Amino acid sequence: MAEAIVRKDYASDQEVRWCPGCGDYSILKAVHRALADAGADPHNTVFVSGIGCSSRLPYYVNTYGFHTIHGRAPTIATGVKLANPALDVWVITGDGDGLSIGGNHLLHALRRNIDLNILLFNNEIYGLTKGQYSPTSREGTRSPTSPGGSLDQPVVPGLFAVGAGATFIARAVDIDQKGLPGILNAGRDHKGTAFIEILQNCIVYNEDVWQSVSSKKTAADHQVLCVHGEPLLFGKERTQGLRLNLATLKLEAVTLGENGIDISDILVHDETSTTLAHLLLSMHSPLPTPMGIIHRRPTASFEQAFREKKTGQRRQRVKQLLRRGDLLDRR
Amino acid sequence: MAEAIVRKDYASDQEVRWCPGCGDYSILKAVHRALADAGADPHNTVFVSGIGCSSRLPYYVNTYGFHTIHGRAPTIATGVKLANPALDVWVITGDGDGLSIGGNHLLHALRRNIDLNILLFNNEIYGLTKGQYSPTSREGTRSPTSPGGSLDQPVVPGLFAVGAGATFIARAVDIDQKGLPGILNAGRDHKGTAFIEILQNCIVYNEDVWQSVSSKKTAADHQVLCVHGEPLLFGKERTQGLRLNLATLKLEAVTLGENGIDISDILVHDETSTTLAHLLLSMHSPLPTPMGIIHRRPTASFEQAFREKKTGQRRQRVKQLLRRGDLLDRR
Amino acid sequence: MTSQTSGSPTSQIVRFAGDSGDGIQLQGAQFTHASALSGHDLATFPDFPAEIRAPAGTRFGVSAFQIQFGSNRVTTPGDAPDVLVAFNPAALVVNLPRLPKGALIIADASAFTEQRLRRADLDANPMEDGSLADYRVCAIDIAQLTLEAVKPFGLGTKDSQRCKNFWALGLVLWMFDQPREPTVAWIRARFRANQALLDANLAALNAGHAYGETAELGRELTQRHVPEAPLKAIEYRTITGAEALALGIVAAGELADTEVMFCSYPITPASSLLHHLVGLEDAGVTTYQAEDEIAAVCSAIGASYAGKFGITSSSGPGIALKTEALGLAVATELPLLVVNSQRAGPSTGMPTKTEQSDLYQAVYGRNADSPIPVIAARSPGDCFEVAIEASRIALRHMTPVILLTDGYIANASELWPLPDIDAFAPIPTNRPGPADTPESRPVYARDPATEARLWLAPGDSAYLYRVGGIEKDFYTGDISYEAANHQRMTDMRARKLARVADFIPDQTVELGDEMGLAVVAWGSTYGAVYQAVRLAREEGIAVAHIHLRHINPLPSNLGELLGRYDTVLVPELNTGQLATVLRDRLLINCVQINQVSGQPFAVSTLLNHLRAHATVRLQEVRHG
Amino acid sequence: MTSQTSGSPTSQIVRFAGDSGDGIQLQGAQFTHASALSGHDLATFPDFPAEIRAPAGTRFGVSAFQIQFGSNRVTTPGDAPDVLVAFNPAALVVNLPRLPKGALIIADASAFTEQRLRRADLDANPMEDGSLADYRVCAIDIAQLTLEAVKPFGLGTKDSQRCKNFWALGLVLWMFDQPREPTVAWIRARFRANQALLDANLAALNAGHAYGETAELGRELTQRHVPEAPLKAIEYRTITGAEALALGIVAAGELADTEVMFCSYPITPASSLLHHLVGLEDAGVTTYQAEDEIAAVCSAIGASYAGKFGITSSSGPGIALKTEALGLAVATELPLLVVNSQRAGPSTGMPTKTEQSDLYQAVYGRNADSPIPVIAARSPGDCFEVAIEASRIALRHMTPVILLTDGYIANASELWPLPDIDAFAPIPTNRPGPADTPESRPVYARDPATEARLWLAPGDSAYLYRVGGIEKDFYTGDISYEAANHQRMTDMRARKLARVADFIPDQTVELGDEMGLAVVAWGSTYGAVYQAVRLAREEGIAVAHIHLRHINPLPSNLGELLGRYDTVLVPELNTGQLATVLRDRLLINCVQINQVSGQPFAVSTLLNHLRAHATVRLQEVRHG
Ligand SMILES: Cc1ncc(C[n+]2csc(CCOP(=O)(O)OP(=O)(O)O)c2C)c(N)n1
Ligand SMILES: Cc1ncc(C[n+]2csc(CCOP(=O)(O)OP(=O)(O)O)c2C)c(N)n1
Ligand code: SF4
Ligand code: SF4
Ligand SMILES: [Mg+2]
Ligand SMILES: [Mg+2]
Repeated sequence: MAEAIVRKDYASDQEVRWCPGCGDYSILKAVHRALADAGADPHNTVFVSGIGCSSRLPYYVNTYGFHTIHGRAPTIATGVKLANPALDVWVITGDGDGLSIGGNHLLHALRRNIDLNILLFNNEIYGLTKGQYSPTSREGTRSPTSPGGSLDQPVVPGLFAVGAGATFIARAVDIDQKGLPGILNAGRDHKGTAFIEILQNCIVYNEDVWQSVSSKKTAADHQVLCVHGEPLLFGKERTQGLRLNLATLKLEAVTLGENGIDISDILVHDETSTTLAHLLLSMHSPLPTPMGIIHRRPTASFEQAFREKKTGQRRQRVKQLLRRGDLLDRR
Repeated sequence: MAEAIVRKDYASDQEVRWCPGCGDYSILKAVHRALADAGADPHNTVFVSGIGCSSRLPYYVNTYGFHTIHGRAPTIATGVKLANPALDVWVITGDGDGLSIGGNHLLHALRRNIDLNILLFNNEIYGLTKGQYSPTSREGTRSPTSPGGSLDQPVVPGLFAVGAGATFIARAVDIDQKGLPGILNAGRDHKGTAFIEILQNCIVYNEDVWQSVSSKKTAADHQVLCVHGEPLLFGKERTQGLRLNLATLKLEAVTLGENGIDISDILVHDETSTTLAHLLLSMHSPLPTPMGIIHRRPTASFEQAFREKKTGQRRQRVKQLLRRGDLLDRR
Repeated sequence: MTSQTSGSPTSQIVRFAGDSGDGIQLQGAQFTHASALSGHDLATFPDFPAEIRAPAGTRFGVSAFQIQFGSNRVTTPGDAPDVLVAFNPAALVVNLPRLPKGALIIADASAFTEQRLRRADLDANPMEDGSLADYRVCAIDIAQLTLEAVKPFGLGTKDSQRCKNFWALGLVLWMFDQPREPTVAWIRARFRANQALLDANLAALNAGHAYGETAELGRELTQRHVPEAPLKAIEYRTITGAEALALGIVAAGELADTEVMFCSYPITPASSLLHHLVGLEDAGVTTYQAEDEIAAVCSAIGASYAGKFGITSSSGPGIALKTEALGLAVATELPLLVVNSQRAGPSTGMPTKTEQSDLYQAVYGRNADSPIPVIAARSPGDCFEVAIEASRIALRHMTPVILLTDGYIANASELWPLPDIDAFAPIPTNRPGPADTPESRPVYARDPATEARLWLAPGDSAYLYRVGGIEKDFYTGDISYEAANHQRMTDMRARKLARVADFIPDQTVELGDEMGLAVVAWGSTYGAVYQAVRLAREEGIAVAHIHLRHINPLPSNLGELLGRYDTVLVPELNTGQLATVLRDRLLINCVQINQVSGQPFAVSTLLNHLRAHATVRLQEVRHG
Repeated sequence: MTSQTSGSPTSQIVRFAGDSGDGIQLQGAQFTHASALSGHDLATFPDFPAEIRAPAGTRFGVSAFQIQFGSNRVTTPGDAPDVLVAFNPAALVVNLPRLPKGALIIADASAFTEQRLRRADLDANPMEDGSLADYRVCAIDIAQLTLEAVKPFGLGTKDSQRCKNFWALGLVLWMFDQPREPTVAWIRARFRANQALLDANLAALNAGHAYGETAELGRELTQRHVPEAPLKAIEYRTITGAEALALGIVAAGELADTEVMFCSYPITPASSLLHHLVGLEDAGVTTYQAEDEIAAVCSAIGASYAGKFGITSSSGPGIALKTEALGLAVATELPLLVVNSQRAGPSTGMPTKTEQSDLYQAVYGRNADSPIPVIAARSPGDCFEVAIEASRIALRHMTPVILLTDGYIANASELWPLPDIDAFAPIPTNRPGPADTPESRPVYARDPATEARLWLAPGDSAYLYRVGGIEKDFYTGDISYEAANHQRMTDMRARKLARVADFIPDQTVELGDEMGLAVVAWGSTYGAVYQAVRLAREEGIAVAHIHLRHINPLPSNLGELLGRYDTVLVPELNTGQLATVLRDRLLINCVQINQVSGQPFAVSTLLNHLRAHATVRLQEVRHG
């Protein structure tokens, strides 16, 4: 592509069909932006998705795209990537698609560490099937299948990824047009499977479940942005920070200036530490929600080892194989 | 059962059909022993398994048993338990059954925390299908499907369980007739899903992969037994211990008496801490393999909330339901 | 069908259409209700878009609801609406092709702005460009009139606008002389917490009604009273297929004196069944939302192993995932009900559209010789009885059973005579009696009439047994790889299916005599086939309607019955799947009538086929 | 079949039986090899237990290997062994029922100890209690003689004992006058690293051979030379079905000039195909072991989307799991080969036993109208051509294809004339040419002959397209919920399957003329049916053997061809699945012959059926 490509060049000609106000629109915009920022070649880019509102995204991106079946996107993407490692392969999934029916494939993709960029849109609900609770729904979520409140302990996507051995774990908010494209491209640049959880608002069935984390007013107090090498500070004035409590082996929030706490007491984010990832992702309210690149460690991705040994003389080789073993020669 | 029952009462009349020397024999014995120790009522006990050599176990236990299909044992056991919460339900699975095809069901069972006692026989190989590498096989494992050595980064069952939110995680060796029955019964007693990984020797396809951890000679140096409230010591003379390195956020091995290390420097096992579980299960050789009850935290199990609201007047209720809504009365 | 356009027609077809946000489905449901309370027979068809909430005003975002009501027996929502209520240009233009000449169009004139015409991809305004010349058009400024009617209650514009469905409903209720009371009661209950909304919606309803009474609408809008239907039962309600199926499951559990465990994973159009069953623990049903379809069927199998009646439900793609587990249920001989709410495929296909294309899957779609009984529901109300019948087979014969319904039946509604549960025979189960022991009645003793094995469950202190998917010894149930035993077990499984036929009623003829054409159909085509056959018979064509409930096994007399006709026509919403079964089982040559468009058959389509294949004429025109 | 017991028989059937640990399969394979190099036609059947290594000496732990070799055309491993080599009491007693009177039993006398009789659940010693009176018994102290032969090499008892399979092999090779050289070479290669083992095994082999030459065995053990077969091709090798299938896949990739990606998950008896394909990257095949069958088929679909030829393989239960994804492959029209190595079911069933019971699943077993071509292999060697043919259909028609083979074919071996890959026509693919653009050749332009769409892959810089499982617009490929479009697409999919029939050869008759009985079979029954028909024709029965490779669609001429016979017999190792397809597609009445015991048909069983149904007699006895 000779000329500079801009965001809207990555929009396909298909009419976008989400509910008005759905967080998916913002994510789509951020995806277009990220592709433009990266100058991605549409012809070498593939979006693979499962089924769900979120999984409609590939239709709206002007690259190659494959809208597959429920929960299986990581497996199809694996096939695509192994067949042609030169491709830039993105996976789009939802909390139902990726963690309910598709949890096993996500586990194995993460463990194998194939170079995929996996975006999980977490709206804590099954949007497309009209609002049933999902594996990420908080306990007590009322829905058509849990009118009295759901009983299941939810899965925390990031913690699950840690358990699966993921080499890149990030989290972002749908409407964060500033931060999201950068995180998407960090995932794209990561060699190995990148797992990016995007907190997404389903305006119809689970409105504002991310309100406190995503709204401008409250975000500063409710999220902590993880930046490698920087102290884990949060709050409007960045006066609060995280510290490891050695007695409980948990993170706790402390306030700079109070009880003699100063910046040296605050944990510095080390994105290469799985323990820190575990600690951060294990935090519960009232502790802040960790955002940004929570974990990243360099590794060789699977398909780098999964190599074809090409030969110029394939037919010769086939003939050899046919003749393998002892032959009965009747001449 | 009026009279005292002994171990062999729990053996069924079926001929055991594992390869001579297989670790499954020891596990079976420990299961019989555990049941006898617990005085379990065979009529209220159910063993549910998937498919694999390991999954043959239910045939050999004189209780109710269900040998199901590959990877699905946790789901069938869930049905059994929810249908009759009074039953003592055990799940028998293998590293292939439970973590390859069945990984998603294991995830969801652990997250829901239904009161099941899950025993995963980890021989790091697919035994029944003749020795292909499994998701727990170490990188580089040679097998019929990986003659050049496997490429996949293996999943660590315990770490996976931590990521899934498991409330009970334990690990034991097949031949440990002293320790194993007690751990099995600890899992049985746990209210919620107990996950017990048993390191099992497949003498035919993966012989001695656990050699260093299980053999009498080397065990003391290669495993650390986790006991709640006690320091994490290991080694023949118990002169080595584990300490948290605050710089790396990893565990490290130290020797008592060296460099001023004394017992107070050694981490005390806290089975309620998921962070400690994460740390322990993240250890790699040459650090020791953690054994015993690595994690246990009290919770309410799912089916305690999943209650039937029985009514004495079911037919009345059905009639009411039929008449729900406005009726057209033609009298 | 043969509705007149004024005076006292025997039936009328009304279609409401607008954006999802316009409350079309609610309007339809309320009108259905009023119609039922007026004593009409009726059938409805909600026709919503694939999107949850498609952008307003687009063609693909149009949501519609069609009802036919009348004094004759009504079995379909009708081919061609007599009245279309269109809330915007997209709703009008998308539905125009369905309208017969002379149909009445009630359109919200205020919605035909340039911007909204563009949203609907229209270059010109159909209200003005003469394209509606063949219809009677009644353009009313509904949005505007609604705003005026609700002004006193101080709502914002958005909330005020939302009342327009009730305004239009009021008008249509007036038109057909139907009562407002049920809607008034519904509005009172729904908006209990918000007096302003309550008052406004009531005011809109009344204003629409008053508009009809007072406005000088002339020829276009006249009141037409549809007479009552001569109903036979005493009490009726309207019911959708999903509701009736849920009630049938509840009733089956009670009739079998067995707790039911319903395990499912959401999928369109099957989810509504789960929604209806949630919260009925006091009626003996617990529900469990599993992580996927495999987990759902397996937990149901686990429940059945543990002595509850396990039921699972899905749609085609989800049923496909359950296939392996169904083999386990066959091998272990556990009762299990599998409900398939079919939708258009292959693959994701058109999830909100209907089709009958999962019959192959149900009858033949498993590895190995794994026979499973298959039974199909024909209409919303029929789901109740079919659920009971399917449960009866599963529990009596210790077998999985597949129940086929579809998206059309699940969502459509009809007038349903309240069943008397006391009149249903109890459902026998094969549990051991209190005196039974493994000696007196061995674990694998079989009921000679059904070949069913004992239904033993953990917790039973007389027995202990283990079972699995490996082939079992016929006598002991132990693992067996013996050749002769596998043959014996295979034969037993085949016999077990065949035995079901001993317990099902002979096939009857729905309509018509035993001569000329036989139309053999199954499932949701019932209503359309019935009407088409009735009309054909009125035209003097000798044709009978035979509708199958039992597809595997077929009723024992079916072959002989079909042998009496010249020609067997098999209309299906697939490429000919029942036809395959009939050729396979009965070796009969049948004429296929297939439509695979995601839409139900139009009566007229079928009627044309009947005309084309007519062989014998009836002696005299009768009224079937 | 009609083997004589001494002199120069035209064919012989030998069965080796013992514990898994006795090296029976190895012994069989070596004997097969020697037989092939002697110029015999042959067929083998390994018959191993379900257990990996069952406890020694038990009946269920018996492993066996049967071979028929001869100078006639040999198509089955034979019904009844002329010679049984039994290494222990269990091996003897389990195999006795197969032996015809007068058969020769070579038994290891040292194994008939009281303890080992007990392991085999025997109260008395069959060598002594007269139960072998009808046979010719040759009891040799094989274990003891082996120990003596290998004593010089200083092995432990266990290792020494392990040499006894070579001792026995030496004896049997002597008996049939077959060369030791290939076995000697094999031993040298295998034990290269361990001179003692190498020497010992060689010594055992030679000792057994010498024993035959020198011992005074009298009537029981005479040498019998089976003459060479009049083979036609120039070069031969022995090959199992799994190997031939693997080679066929390798060849297909090369013929299509397309890289192959083989994605699978282990399952008996399909795993061996994966094992054979591993490590052939330099022949254009990469393999991927997925986490389950769903992941396997989906990654293959992903590979096909990305421009490689995706192949997946499993057995019945695993294929069941792939069903939903196959719908996706149908909807997205991607080439995909699905290999099913069938095994006995339902459910886990008897994984190591063979059956043909997944035909329903292949032809009908999906939700919605999802036609998929189905093709079946008849014998080990045939797998090669069938794999190429199936790939050709998948790639030319842009469709998933199901290839049926079974556990019997996978493991059995036969003499195979080396194919000349240069003689195969290249496989055309539907990739765009370098000059094609979306304007000159739109994404959904279809080949008029096949209805195949373009095979576009990411990385292609001329095109860009998106696809998915939702119904696509016929022209643009965009999502479409239009009724008429869905009908058009459904019709196209049906036509696409039908078009395949234009490219496959007319059905031919394997053996026999066009009169009397037709035996229509498919898959691995080939050999038995062929023999039975040949023998029946020798008896004067007018009967023809028609063997189907293409099952969906059927060859265009099949209906007409079958119409020429009085009776159509359909023998199958299932309850009648091809019979269903024939009734469905051709409406022909056929006589079913079904066996579902996990065992291949015996020729004698089939022959009896042919006799029972014979209609016309041949004018004169011919030799088919
Ligand atoms: C095999 C199968 N099972 C079930 C469904 C129905 N289904 C479609 S999307 C969905 C859940 C989607 O949830 P999520 O991934 O969170 O996506 P969202 O709509 O919330 O973006 C389900 C259950 C399906 N399409 N296929
Ligand atoms: C659906 C399905 N896929 C594959 C198989 C084949 N299979 C049986 S057991 C097994 C793996 C067993 O491994 P594991 O669980 O580790 O058990 P082990 O034999 O090692 O104890 C496989 C792949 C099957 N039976 N069913
Ligand atoms: S249902 Fe929710 S997630 Fe789906 S499009 Fe609408 S707002 Fe978005
Ligand atoms: S194959 Fe391995 S795991 Fe299976 S029975 Fe034999 S030794 Fe045990
Ligand atoms: Mg969601
Ligand atoms: Mg294993």
